[in-house]
Parts: sequence; C-alpha cells; structure tokens
Amino acid sequence: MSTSVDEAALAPPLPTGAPLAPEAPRSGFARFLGSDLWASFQRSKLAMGALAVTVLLFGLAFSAPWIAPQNPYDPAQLELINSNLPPLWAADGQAPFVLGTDDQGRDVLSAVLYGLRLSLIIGLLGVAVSGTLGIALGLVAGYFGGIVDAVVMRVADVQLTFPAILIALVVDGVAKAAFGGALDTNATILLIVVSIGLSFWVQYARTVRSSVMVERGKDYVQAARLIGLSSPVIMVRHVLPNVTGPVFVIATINLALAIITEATLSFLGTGLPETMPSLGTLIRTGNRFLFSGEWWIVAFPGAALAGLVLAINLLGDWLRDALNPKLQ
Amino acid sequence: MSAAAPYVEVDGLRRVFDVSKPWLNRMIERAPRQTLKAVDGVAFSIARGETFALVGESGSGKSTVARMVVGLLPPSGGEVRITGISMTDPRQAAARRRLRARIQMIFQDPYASMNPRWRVGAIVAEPIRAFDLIQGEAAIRARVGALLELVGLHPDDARKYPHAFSGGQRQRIAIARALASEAEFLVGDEPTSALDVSVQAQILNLMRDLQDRLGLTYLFISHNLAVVRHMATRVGVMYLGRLVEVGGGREIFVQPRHPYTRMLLDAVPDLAHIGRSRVPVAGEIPNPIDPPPGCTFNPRCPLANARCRSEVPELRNGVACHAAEEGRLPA
Amino acid sequence: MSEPILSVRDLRVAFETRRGSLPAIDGVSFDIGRGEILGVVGESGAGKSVTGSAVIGLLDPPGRIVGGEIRLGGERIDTLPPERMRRVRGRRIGMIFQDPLTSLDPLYRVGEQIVETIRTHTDLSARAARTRAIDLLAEVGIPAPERRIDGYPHEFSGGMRQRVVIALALAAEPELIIADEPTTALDVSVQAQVITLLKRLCREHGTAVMLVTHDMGVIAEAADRVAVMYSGRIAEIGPVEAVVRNPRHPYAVGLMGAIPTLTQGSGRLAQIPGAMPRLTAIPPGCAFHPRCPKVFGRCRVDRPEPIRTDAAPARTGSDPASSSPSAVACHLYDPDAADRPAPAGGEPPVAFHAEPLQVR
Amino acid sequence: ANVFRFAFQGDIKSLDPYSLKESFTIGMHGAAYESLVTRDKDLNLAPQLAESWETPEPTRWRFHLRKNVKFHDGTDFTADDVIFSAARVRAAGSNFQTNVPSDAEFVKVDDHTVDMVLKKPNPIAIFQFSTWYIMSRSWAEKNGATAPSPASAASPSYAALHENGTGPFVITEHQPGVRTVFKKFPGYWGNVESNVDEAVFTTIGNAATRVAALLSGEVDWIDPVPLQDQPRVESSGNAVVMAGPELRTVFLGMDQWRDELKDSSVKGKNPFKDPRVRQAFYLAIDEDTIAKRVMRGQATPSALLIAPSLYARSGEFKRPAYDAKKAKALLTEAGYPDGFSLTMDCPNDRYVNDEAICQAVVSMLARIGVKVNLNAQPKAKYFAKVLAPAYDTSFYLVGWTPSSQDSHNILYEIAGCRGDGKSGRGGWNLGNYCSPKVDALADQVEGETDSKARDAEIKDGFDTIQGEWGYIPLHQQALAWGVSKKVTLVQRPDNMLMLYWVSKQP
Amino acid sequence: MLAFLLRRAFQSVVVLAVVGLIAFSMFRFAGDPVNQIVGPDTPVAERAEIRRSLGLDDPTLVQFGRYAGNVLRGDFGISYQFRQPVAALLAERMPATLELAFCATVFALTVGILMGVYCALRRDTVLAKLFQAVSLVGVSLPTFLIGILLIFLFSVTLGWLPSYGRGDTVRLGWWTTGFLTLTGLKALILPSITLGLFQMTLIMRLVRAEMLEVLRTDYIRFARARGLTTHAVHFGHALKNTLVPVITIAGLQLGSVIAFSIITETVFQWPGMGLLFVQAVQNVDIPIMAAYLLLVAAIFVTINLAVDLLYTVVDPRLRLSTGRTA
Ligand SMILES: Nc1ncnc2c1ncn2[C@@H]1O[C@H](COP(=O)(O)OP(=O)(O)OP(=O)(O)O)[C@@H](O)[C@H]1O
Ligand SMILES: Nc1ncnc2c1ncn2[C@@H]1O[C@H](COP(=O)(O)OP(=O)(O)OP(=O)(O)O)[C@@H](O)[C@H]1O
Ligand SMILES: [Mg+2]
Ligand SMILES: [Mg+2]
Repeated sequence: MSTSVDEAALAPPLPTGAPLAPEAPRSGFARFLGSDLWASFQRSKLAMGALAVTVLLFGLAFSAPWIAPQNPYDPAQLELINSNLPPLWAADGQAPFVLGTDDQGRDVLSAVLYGLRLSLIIGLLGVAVSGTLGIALGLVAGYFGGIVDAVVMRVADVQLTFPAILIALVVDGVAKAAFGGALDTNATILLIVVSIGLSFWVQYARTVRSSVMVERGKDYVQAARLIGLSSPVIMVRHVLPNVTGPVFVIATINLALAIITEATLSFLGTGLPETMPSLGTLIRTGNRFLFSGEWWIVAFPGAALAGLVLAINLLGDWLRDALNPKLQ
Repeated sequence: MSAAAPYVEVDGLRRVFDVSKPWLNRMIERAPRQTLKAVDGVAFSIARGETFALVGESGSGKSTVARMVVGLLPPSGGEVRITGISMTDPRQAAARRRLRARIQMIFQDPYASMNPRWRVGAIVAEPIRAFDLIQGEAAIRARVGALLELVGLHPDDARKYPHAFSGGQRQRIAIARALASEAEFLVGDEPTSALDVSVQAQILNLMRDLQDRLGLTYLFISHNLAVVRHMATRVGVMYLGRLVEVGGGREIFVQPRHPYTRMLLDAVPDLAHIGRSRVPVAGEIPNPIDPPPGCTFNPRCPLANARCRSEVPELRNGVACHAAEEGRLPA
Repeated sequence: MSEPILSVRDLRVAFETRRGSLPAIDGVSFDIGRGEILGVVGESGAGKSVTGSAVIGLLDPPGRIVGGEIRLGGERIDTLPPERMRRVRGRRIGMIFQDPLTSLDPLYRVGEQIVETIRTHTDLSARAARTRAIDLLAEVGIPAPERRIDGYPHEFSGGMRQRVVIALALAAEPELIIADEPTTALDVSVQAQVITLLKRLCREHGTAVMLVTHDMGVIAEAADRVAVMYSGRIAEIGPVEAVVRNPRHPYAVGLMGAIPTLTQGSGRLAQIPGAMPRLTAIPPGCAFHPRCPKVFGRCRVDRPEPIRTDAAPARTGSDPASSSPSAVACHLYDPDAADRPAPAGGEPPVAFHAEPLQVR
Repeated sequence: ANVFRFAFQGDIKSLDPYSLKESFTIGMHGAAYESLVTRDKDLNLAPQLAESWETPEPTRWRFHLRKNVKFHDGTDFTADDVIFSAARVRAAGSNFQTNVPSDAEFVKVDDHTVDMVLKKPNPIAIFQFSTWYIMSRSWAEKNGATAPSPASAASPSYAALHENGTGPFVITEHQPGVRTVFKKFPGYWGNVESNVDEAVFTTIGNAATRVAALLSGEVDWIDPVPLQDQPRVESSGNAVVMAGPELRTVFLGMDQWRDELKDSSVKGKNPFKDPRVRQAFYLAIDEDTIAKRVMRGQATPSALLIAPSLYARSGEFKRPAYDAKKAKALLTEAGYPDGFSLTMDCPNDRYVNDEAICQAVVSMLARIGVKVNLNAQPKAKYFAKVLAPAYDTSFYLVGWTPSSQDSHNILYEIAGCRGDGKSGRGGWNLGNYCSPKVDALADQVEGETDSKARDAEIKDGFDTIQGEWGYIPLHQQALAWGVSKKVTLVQRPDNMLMLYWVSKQP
Repeated sequence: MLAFLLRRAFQSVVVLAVVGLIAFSMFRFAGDPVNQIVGPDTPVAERAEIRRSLGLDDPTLVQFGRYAGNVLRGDFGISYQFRQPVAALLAERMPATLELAFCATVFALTVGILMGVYCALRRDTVLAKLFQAVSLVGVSLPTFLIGILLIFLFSVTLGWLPSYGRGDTVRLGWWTTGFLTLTGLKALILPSITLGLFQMTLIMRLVRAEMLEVLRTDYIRFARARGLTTHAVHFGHALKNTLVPVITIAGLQLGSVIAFSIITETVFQWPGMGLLFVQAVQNVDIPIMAAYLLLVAAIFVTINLAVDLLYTVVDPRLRLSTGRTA
C-alpha cells in the first residue's frame, strides 16, 4: 500500500499555535547573524573586544611581509650598527625603528609582526593536526566501542601522562639527535607542529568520544538506523555535526595553548632559531635584556603574545558559555 | 491478506541482557554471572489496521519488545514475523530490506528523535532518499510539503530547524517522517507521554485519523491506561517481561481478569471519581535481575497462594494467572 | 471560610531577559485555607511552578516578583529580608519537587539530610533529631526506618525517594506544602501510594497544600479546589467538582475534553487547536483568544478579570477571590459585556468539536 | 662561619681531576688538589708540592717534594704518589694525557725526590704541570680508582664523587649539577690567604637568575656576567664587574678538507679550498663592529689565534681592514659572483655571546651574497658534532686557550695537518687547514731553546697561516666576573677561580 | 573494591610498560649512544667494544627485555653525562621536585578553589570579574616569563625572596626537605607561585563553572526550600558536589605540575628532577630521559589511582559496583 499525497486532497493545515512567519531562505552567514550566538556575542562587550584584537593581530600577522618595515628573517637587512636602539619615543630612538631594535639591529616591530605570523602558523597547524587526529580517533573509539575504544583510550591515558612540553621536548630532542644539523627551519616548524599535535589530541578524542556515545544512544540515531543507514554514514552525517560545538571551543583554547607551548619550547632551547624568531624566540632572546634596561626587546613581543593569547582565550570562553545551552 | 494471517506475529520473544559485573569482580567476589530477562516469552499478533497496545509499569519490558519488533534489537529467542517475513531469519534478508520501508517508529521524546542540526525538510526527506522512493529534488520537496500538510503543518516549515517548533509540532514532524517511507506499520513507544494533555489530544486524534485514512497498523506503547483505552483495539498487559493478560480493548478495561490488571486500573485516578481515595496496592515492581519465583506478581498479589509462589502460570485464554484458572477471582 | 493560611493577591512575576521583561505570572490571586488542598493545573509553561517558587521565595534569577503580595498566616512574606525568609522556608512552608532522584543530595545519607533540616529549624539535639527522623521515615511508610536512615538516596527506589522527600518537607511541620508535580515521575501504582500518603499526612497535621500537576486525575482525587492556569493567569478557580464537571472558562472546557478517561470509550478527544503562546508573544486582551472558539470583539482588546461565579455578583467592588472560592476570568461571564455570544447558563457555553481531519 | 657562595653557569662535572679539561672545573679541583708546580697570581710558575726543581741534564728534571704534606684522608704525601699520578694522568680515559710529556719516565730517587727523564730536551715540559693534580696512590687503590673513569664503566668511579687531595679545602658535599661544598682543611701544610671557612658552589644556568642572585646578595661571585647586564651590576652598589682580558681567542674555521662542502649549494667542489674565498670571508666580517656592538666593547679584536700577552711579537700583526667590496670582488674572481649557501655551526652557551657573534657574521656574509644557514646548539651537542671523529662542519666558531700558555700549542693543535688522523697534530683543526710549512715550523719550535729564534719561527708560522687565510681570528673575549663588594679575590687571565685567594668580609 | 584495585593495578602496569617501551625505543631513534658516552678521540675499536659490552648489538626485543628486567630491579642505567646511576641521581633530585609540586598544588588548590567559589557565588561582582580577568592573564604569559618577572620584582628590586635554589635543606634519611628551615620555606614561595599559577587558573575556572552548574540543580533548590542556611547550602551541599569533578581534573593537573616543573626549575635553578631532565634532553642523556619519563608516568598513575579512590570516598554512588544502580 502506498500513500500518494498527490491524490490525497488534504484538509487545510491545522492551526499550529503562533502563526509561522514564512522564513525566506537565508545564507549560512545571514543565519549566523540572526542566531542566538550572534545575539549573545553582541551583548558581550568583552567578546567583541577580544574578537577585534584577534582579528587585528591575525591581520597584522598575515600581512607582515607587506607592512613590516624590514624583513627580520633576511640577515642582509640587519645592520649591527643599529643594534639596541630604544623605541622611537625614547631619548635615543631612531627612525624608522618605531619599537626599537634588538642586539642584532633587528627592527622589533618587524620581528614582532613576523614572529606573530610564525607563532600563529604553528598554533593553527598544531591545532589542525591535533584536531584531525583527535576527532578521527574519538569518532572511531566512540563508534566501534569495545576493544577499539579500550585501546584508543588507554593510549590516551598514556598520552595524558605526558604534558605537551614533555612530549615536544622528547620528540624534538630525539629528532634533533637523529637528524642532527640537517634540520632546517621548516623542518623545525614541522617538528613543533607534530609535537603539539601529538600532545593535544587527547582532549579532542575524549570529548568527541563521549559526545558520540551520548549521541549514539539518542533517538534520532535510532531513527536513522531504522531507515537502514549504515553506521559510518550515521556517524558522519548525523553525529559529527552534533559534536562540533565543543570541538570548536577546545580548538580555540588549544590555539592559545599551542602558541604558549611553542614559546616555552623556545625558552628550553628547542624552539626556532634566533635567526627566524617566533614570538617565543623573541621573548627568550629579549629575556636576557630584562635587567639591562633594554626592556623593549622583550616587552613588545611579550605584549603581543599576551594580547593574542588573552584575546583567543576570551573568545573561547565566551564561545563555551554561548554554546552551553544550560547557561543561556 | 486474509484475516487468518495477522500482519505482525510475535512468538516466544525473549531478550536477556547480561548485567554481570566485570569478569575480575566476579572472580574475586565469587559472584555468578547475572542476567536480566527483560522480555521472557512474549507472544501476540496484530491484525492489519489494528492498534495493539502494550501497557505496564516502568521496566516491564515494553520498549524492549518494541525495539525487537522493529529490528533495532536482536532477540535472544523467539521470532517476529511481519507480513510473514521473519525479522531474524538470515535467509529472508532481501525481503526484509524491502519490508524496512514499511515499518517505522515514533519515539517518546520528539526533540531527541530529530537531528537538531538538520532542517525539518531534510529530516522528513531522509527516509525517502534512503529508500530511494522518489527521484528528483523538486519531487522530493513536493512530497515533503504534502507530508507536512498531512500532519497539519505548513510546507514552508520544511526550512526551519526542529528547535523552532513546539513539542506537539515536533511530534507531528516525527509522524510525517514515519509516513515518508510509505509506512504501513507504526510503532509508537510512548509517543505522547512527553506532551501536555491538550497537545496529546491533538496527536492522538491525528494518529487515529491517519489510521482511518491510510489503513495503518499500530503497535502502541504507553503506561497511561486512559490513553491506551482511548487508542487500542487490543491490549497486552506486561509485568516483569511477561505478558500477563491480552484481550480486546473493552474487555480488559471492563472485565479485567488478572489481579495485576485490576490493580493497575484501580490505581488510575479518574475524573469520574472526584475525591475518592484509591486503594493503592502495596509494593513496587521487584528487581528484574532477581525476580520472585513462580508468578512474578505474587508478592504484591492479594490472591497469591503457594502455587503462585512456585509455579509460573501460562498465558491461557488471554490471561496468565493461577487464580483465574482456578476460578478464585473475586467478581 | 476562616482566615486563609496562604493568600496571594495580584501576584506578578517577570523574567528580565535580553528580549525584555517577560511577564511569566501576570496578576494571580488565590487563597488556601487550613488543611485545604488546592490543585493547580495547566499546560506546560502556564506558570504553575513559577507561582510555587514565588510563594516560597525561590525564584531563579532573572525572575523576580514585580507586583502583588503574598501573605502567610496573615503575615506578608514576599517582602521579608532573605534571612527571615529562609527561616520561613522549611519551617512554615515545605516544598516537594517533581523528581525525587534529583531532589536529594547524592553525597549525603538520607538521615543526614533529614537531621540537618530538623536541626536547622528546631533546637533538638542530634540524638533527638535522629529519633525524630526515624519517626518521620516510619510515618511516610518506609519499612525498617532505623536501618534505611543510613542509606544513600541512590539506594532507594523512586517511590521510596519521593517518600523521603515528603518526610523532609514535613520535617519541621510546616503550615503549607507546595508540591510541584510530586508524582509525575512515578508509576501509576506508586503514584497512588504517594498521593494517598500526602493526603493522609496533610489531613492529620492540618497542613495546607498547593498541589501543582499536569494530571487532572490526580487533582480530581486529591484536591478540594482547583485553579486552572493559562499563560501566567488563573483562567478559572473553584471547587474540584464544579470545575471538572462543569467548567466554565473555554480553556478549562477544552482541557477537560482533551483528557482521555478509562470510562469513556474510544471516541475522538476534544482538542484545543494550536499551542499556548510563548512569553515573548502573548496576545493582547485575553491570552486565550486566538484559540478560543467563542472569541468575540472584546476578547481581543480587554484583559478579562476574575469574576465570581458562586455567590453574589462580584461587581460590588469587593475582592473577588478573598471570600469567594470560585471565579472565572472570561468575558463570557461578564454581565456587562453586551456583545457576548451566549449567556452563561448551566450548560457550558462553549464546546470544542472533535472534528475529524477532513479529507478534501 | 664565613661562607663564600658562588655560582657559575656550568657545573663541576666530576671530582676526578683527570676527567675533564675545562677551566672552571680545573680551578675548582685546584682548591682540593695540588700539583707539583703551580702558577701564581701572574701566571708565573711557582712551587707547590715540589719545593724546588732543577734540570741536572737537559732530559732530566728533578723535583724535591715538600715534606709533612698530608692528604685529606690523613695519609702522607710521598714520591710514590707522584709516580702513581704520572701514570694515571697518561692512562686511557684521562683528559689530561698531554699535560705530562708522553715520553717522560718518572723515577723515585727517595721518598721526597722524583726524577722525570725525557727522551729529548723539552723547555716547556712542565708548562702544563699546574693542572696536573697529584692523587693519593693508597686511596686510589683502596677505592678502586686507579684508572681515570673509563667511558664504558657500568658503575660510577669512586673518584668522580669523592676527593682526596692535599689542598687547602676539603670537598664535603658534591651533588652533581646542584651544589658542591668546600670546607677549610685543618691539616693543610701551608698558610692560606683566604679567610673563608666554607665555600658553597651552585650551578645557575639561567643568566637572568644568576645576575639576580648576585644583585640580591644571595651569592658573592658569578661567572659570567652577561655583557648587557654589566652596567646594571656596576650600578647596583653591592657588586662590581671584574673584567679583564682573557687568554681565549675566538675564531672562525673553514672546512678545507672535504672535496665537497657539506650542506651547501655548491656541488662537486669545496669553495674553501680556494684561498680567495677564505680571504673574501675574512674581509667581509667587520670585527670592529662585532667587538663594539655584540661584545659591547668588551673584546679585543685579534689578528692572531693567540692572546697578545702570550706571544711577545703579537704587536707586529694587524687585522686586514674590513672591506666588503673587495670581498665581493674576490668571490666573483673565484667564480661565485652570486655567492653560495652553506651551513655554519655555532655553540650557543659556550663563549660570551657566541650565538650573537655568529648571527652578526651571518648577516655580514649575507651582504656579499653568501647565504649562511646558522645551526646554533648547546655546547654538548655542538662539540659532539664538530669534533673528531666526524668533524661534521663546514664553517664554525670556536674559542681556544693554549693550555701550555705557548704558541706551539696553536701551531700544533689548531694549525697542524690532521693527515690520516695518526699524526697527533691538529686535534682541534676541525677544518683541517694544512700547511706542511707550519708543521715543520711547529716541530722546530718544540725543540728550540733559544727564545729569540723561537719567537721568529713562531712569527713565520703565524705569517703563513695569515697569508693563506687559514683561519679568521675574531677577538679575545673579556672575562666578566660579578663580584660582591665584600669579597676580594684574584682574577687570572686563564679564568680560573682559585678559592685560596678568596677573602670575604664576615 | 579489591577487584577495582586489581584492575587498576593491571592497567597501570600496562601503561608503564607502554611508556617503558616508548622510552626505550628512543634509544633506537636517538642514534648511537656510544657517541654520547665516549670522548671525541676514542678509537673505533674501543667504541665497538663499548657497544658490545653495553649489549647494543643484540636485537631490539632482547634489549628491551633486559632493560625492563633491570628497571624492575631498580637499575635504570648510568647517566652519560654524570657517569652515575640514574636511580641515585633521580632519588637525590626527587625530594626537591616533589616538595615544589606539593606546594604548587596546595597553592593552586586553595587559592583556585577559594577564588572559584567566590566567582560562582558572587558572579556579578567586580571582584569576581577581576579574578577571572587576572586569572586569564596568568595563562596568557609563558611560565618562564612570569618566573623571571617575579624574580625581578621580589628578589632584585625588593630583595624579599631568594631568586634561586632551595635555601638550606635538612636531611631526613635519604630525603632532603626545605620545610624545616626559614630559608628553605622562603625559597619555596616564588617557584611555587610560578608553577601553580597555571593550574590555579584552571582550577578556579573549573570550580566556578561546576559550581554554577551545581547551584542550578534540583537538590540545591530543594536544600534552599528546606530552609537550610546559605552557608550550609553553599559549602555543605554545593561545594561538596562541585568537588567531585574537580578532583579528577585536579588529579590530572597534579601529574602535569610535576612535568611542568621543568620550566620553573630551569628558571629558579631548582635542583629537582625537571632540571636534570632538561639537561638530559640537551645532552641526549637517554638513560635519564627514559627513567624520568617512567617515573613521571608512575607518579601520574599513582595519583590517578588515588584520585579514583578519593572519588569513591566523596561520592557514595560509586561505592556500589553492582550493575543495579538506578
Ligand atoms: N541495554 C540494556 N541493558 C541492560 N538492561 C536493559 C537494557 N535495556 C533495558 N534493560 C532492562 O530491561 C527491562 C525492561 O526495560 P524496558 O525499557 O523495555 O521497559 P519499559 O517497559 O519500556 O519501561 P519504561 O516504561 O520505563 O520505558 C528494565 O529492567 C531495564 O532496566
Ligand atoms: N529562568 C527562567 N528564565 C526565563 N523564563 C523562565 C524561567 N523559568 C521559567 N520561565 C518561563 O516562565 C513560564 C512559566 O514557567 P513554569 O515553569 O512556571 O511553567 P509550568 O507551568 O510549571 O510548566 P511545566 O508543566 O512544564 O512545569 C514559562 O513560559 C517559562 O518559559
Ligand atoms: Mg520504555
Ligand atoms: Mg513546572
């Protein structure tokens, strides 16, 4: 028997409470602007400020090659004569070094811009690697359950034993010992990204796994199973979209953490070379000049790092609250 | 299909869950393996166009039966046949696949049964696409619109997300989805217990209208006896995984035979008896892992005797009760 | 009727949200007398729980009382300072929530929670409080209370837990108990046990009860009077018999018709079309008018005030609810309303049709 | 008690005086151990355990040992101990094998007289005796420490953790990497200038923390004070910077050995084999600016691989002036008009501002088109890479102090041809600069007893190195000790802190 | 309970074995350890002899077995840098790290919980907002920079607190403690704050979030409805329930405090295991690295077990291990 609606002449629809304003189809962005998320965002001045700072710093970082007065990675552009100049407004300040120079005559402003870019790239790549790894493993663990789940989660336990810096230190130390001087800057970046990826995936995996286990039991998944969809299809089409919220929050916080981790690695001497400084390298270098009165070498990179991390953290915080239905 | 061949046949259906502690605990505490007989030898049949209702207290195994009937849960024993096709026999896998489209389920919580990230249109269209019933986006959209109208919504609602609807409207969407796949057999596991009485009335009426129009067959599960009375042509009463009484809707409510059925009916507060205090039956449903021997109802039964405490009564003539068999039932 | 234990006058509660101030309760008035059980029914979101919370002074922020007054035994309590209000709670007003599992702190033994409550409100010693706790548990029908008192909540079944919650609410012998859907989470058989218990205890202790529920059956069985709420107002209030058998407000009529009963056969249920408005979009005039089959011009503009329906007409200016147990807020019953469609007689003026889905 | 607290960036790695040739460690050993011949405050040879010595024949040195000297364990010091120590210091595993001539034979004359018999005359045979400390034979035998800690030892050497010398201080506590405590030895044979009862040594690796510790008065002595922090220390009021020329010369070396440069854009040949390229590198580096900016004026630009104070005629050498244009021209001439790329190895925690110097070099070379990939590493990894046996480097920076305080050491160790590795020369000639003439001169210098002729031969050698642009000397870095104003002590150019010259106002 | 302990013990052994295997396989990847052991001028033959005597020529699994056997006997090998048994080195350094981690944790827990509770109970006050903002700054600057700034302020400028080391320690058996001397206690302050700051922020935020959730639960509403005093509701009921999830996270954090101490120890020249580890990494001193990783894993596993036990003490629901909990 089949229900052919075409022939079934239907009664006028039952009244359904508040009249439904016919909604015009809208783009994803327009929908975002109309959403609760956006409304809550507009209410939070802090979140708006944080977003402004984040966007500004991202913009500055990724346009560094065009706006920086100097390419701090090109040794030919560094003049030793110009070393240790204070910022422009100080007594001995010299144009064009607005924020002064470091001990190699590197323009601090340019170095901060390029360093920001490098730190962000490492952070973003690190988050991408750990996120992909974590989500994939979390899905698999939550979906297959049983022995697969047990193995993944025990690995996660082992992993949790080692905080990011330990893993990064070990990976870095071993890689350097294995490859020696053959590691160029790009390889070092890759190494740091891999270390960060390897140490941050657990959080994603755990979150995704527990979400998958919750979602798997929900009736809409049962309904999909009833239709006969295969489990992988259900996982990807139904479950995955429902676990993106927490993943996004973790990603934000982890971006901030990854940038800090890179800086910390720098301090421990396993980060990027001084000739190609990230924010962390700049701070480590500048550290040496903290007592000598050449404060600008550490202060500006430090401020840039703190500002960036703070802004991203605030965004992540707000996002966490905004996405938590219980807090709305 | 002749009246002799019921639409759904359930035979000796059993489902056992292993609720043992982990192996190591059992070894140390010398505890035996523990099982929970959620469903134990349930048999009934549903004729085409009929509404068969299952009632019983929480934990009596109603949902487990429903999930086995639609094939979401493999039975530990017994068989479910729908239009003669076994839901378990591997030889009938191909036939079963075709059957799939005709069996659908409506869940208790309409919100949980819809993917919150999907638009209503996609939700309703999902079975159509999955079973490849209609080709072409425009045709699918038209069909979804028609389905939404069928359940009393507006075709434009297809563009919204589930959260934009009230509980009753969501349950309508769930029904529209169930109907999308040319379903003729709907299993409703407490489809209205999450809803207000007034909305419940809307949904119950809708379900009956659809049944009248489309000739649907329902397996209807509820713990609300009044709702069951309203909906069912036949009723099965479950207690601790067993069917204790089966009968026509009127019969059961007017002339209940099993003491448990009587107790349940007595416990229902009724508008007709304002201010009357009910005679509550003592006790609660026992732990299903460790059910009492004999008739599982015996600890709460006013008619229990030694036989009830040792011998499990068979379902005969629509009731599984020694007292009924022995004619000890008070009028 | 003697001086009521609880007297609520023109109570107004609003939630300050980012979408503005939402009036969840808008002018609710009622009384509960000593030993009386007032049932409060209505659709989800009608404001039943908010009314209860307002009375006990536990509105969740951002909700707050924006008007009206609440008197307990003649004393005004909605304006009490927090510390004095705290002493009213538990001591003079007890509360029972819907879900007995989540009402009890999972980390403390049942006995600890009862003793804590008793000792907060009385001067009893720890020993005496414990003895009293055991008595209480025995009173609510917990077998072997001296053993179970040291159990944790998760070791009790649902019905047992709800008994513990009742024991807790009764611990300090309050004058009033607010029971917010005390049986919704329970099975019918257990529900009957709990309701019977509650009724017995209240009669014995002379406690007044405000019984909030969805279930008309429970109200019919337990309550003396019933208030039907709709969209933050009381649509109709009166003795159970009258409201159930002879509802006047069109909403009450619809509600009664929508309830399937055991005795009634399998005919169609009456149904009220549509759904209750959200707080953000409460229609002007009578909030029920978009769904009302008897709507007429004035309903769309004027908000109906409660009209006394039992005794003398209330137009004399006396407070309708204070001395009168019955009232209905509908223009149909306003003798002044000239354009109303049908007079209010003995028959219900409105009827909802169980119309079948039409097939064109 | 009068406690002197001091901190160094590195550690006293082992208490075995033959295990590591490193200035600070040697200086610390010198508080507990003593040598036959020591060096005084002006680095002149002075008697210590040998009261006097003479050379009855050119190949025989006779040492008259001090009497009534006791080891810290209470046993007496005798000729046996000297003979034992001479054998131990030249045994496998010792880092000081070259301090005592390998052909020398030690002969006991009596309990307090020892002869050293050489195969051929050697005027500087005892120049390195000051860092050859005498150990107790009975103690070593009792504790199984007769051999210097062997590399493969599965259990730790007793001598690495315990000390038994004759010196004025006893080491009462030694936690490797953490702290070491020295206490006055009551049974010391002589008078000690120091009024310190106890000296506590701590490693503080982090420069900022080290300076902070000095400024806050928690330590009385630190080394080094980072150049940039010196003004701050000076102005603090409770400490001063003791700066002085150091004997160490910092220089750049180039791989002139491999046929193809490692990690370079040039394939199939080695540009450094062409003297014009080496000259171009030399001329492209503006050492004056490095000394002024990177070293903040605390370095002496040097034309030689040896400190001026160690070679009389050093004044005759001049650094060729910085000339980037000429450098560029030379490169073009050599066939690299667009320059080339290569990797430079550099330590980052060994010499004063070592990494910064390398960075400056990198940017100066960039200006003549040479792209340098800088590989700066901690010293442990750096030396493991660039030293024997791999000599895995194309271009590197090292600093060198001739342990004999003599130019021969430079001609032999730094400029000697490595050959097939068996010559013994060129242990630190990492790029294998090789000139047969220099080798010949080095041999001549070794046996030359006439100091004038010797100086001329040395000059010839240095001229050759400079003429062939074999190395690029940079500068002598300055010593920079941070010293509390309460403390008086002696700073020798060899950068060794000698505890027995330390006094502190209680 | 016994079963639970046994299972956890078994899992711990598995975790440790995996860590051991990882640690061990680093020997393979880090290149020839002999190069790290001998000096530059060691002849090839001698190197081969060392390699043979260390058993490096055996198959990997044989080596792992031997390593595991040695570790079980408490023998972690000899440090390349110090030429001393790793076990002795770590034992000597362990008290310093554990005391530092203990103080940092106590600091993080007390301050974090206090501030978190305050922020949850008075979420709209200026002070609560200030706490939250300041705590974020704490995680926005790298630990080492914070440490150096603290030194700059409290040691150099104000001269109140020491800038490095442990001060005077007292030896109790093999344990050295800084708790018994004034200088030792003073020396603990700055490193503890530096190390604990990050965890403190985490705990504060966690407590705040959890407490806000708990305050919304029915049993808190019911507790209020019972007329309990605000104090009893907040601290007797809300805080206790908040602590259940906090314990897990705090436990995990405790493990990372020990690992994080490597930075703090570097900045403050704190003579603990972390400092040793950093030096080991820089010098590719694999025996130390491997043993340190094993030790951290063991500590972590122990803490986890302790946390789980504590859990059951706090939450009676977990004491029942039967399947019939509702
Ligand atoms: N997956 C499972 N594992 C273990 N036990 C289960 C499982 N599913 C159901 N049970 C048990 O089987 C019994 C029957 O459960 P079922 O859900 O069928 O009852 P129900 O009659 O639908 O109750 P309710 O009215 O509460 O929905 C219960 O005791 C339940 O605890
Ligand atoms: N914290 C809150 N913030 C905003 N609105 C609220 C809040 N609590 C309740 N409301 C609103 O107040 C109205 C009345 O709610 P209330 O909980 O009293 O309904 P109810 O009649 O008890 O319903 P139910 O039967 O579902 O318990 C609802 O519209 C609800 O959305
Ligand atoms: Mg069910
Ligand atoms: Mg409610």
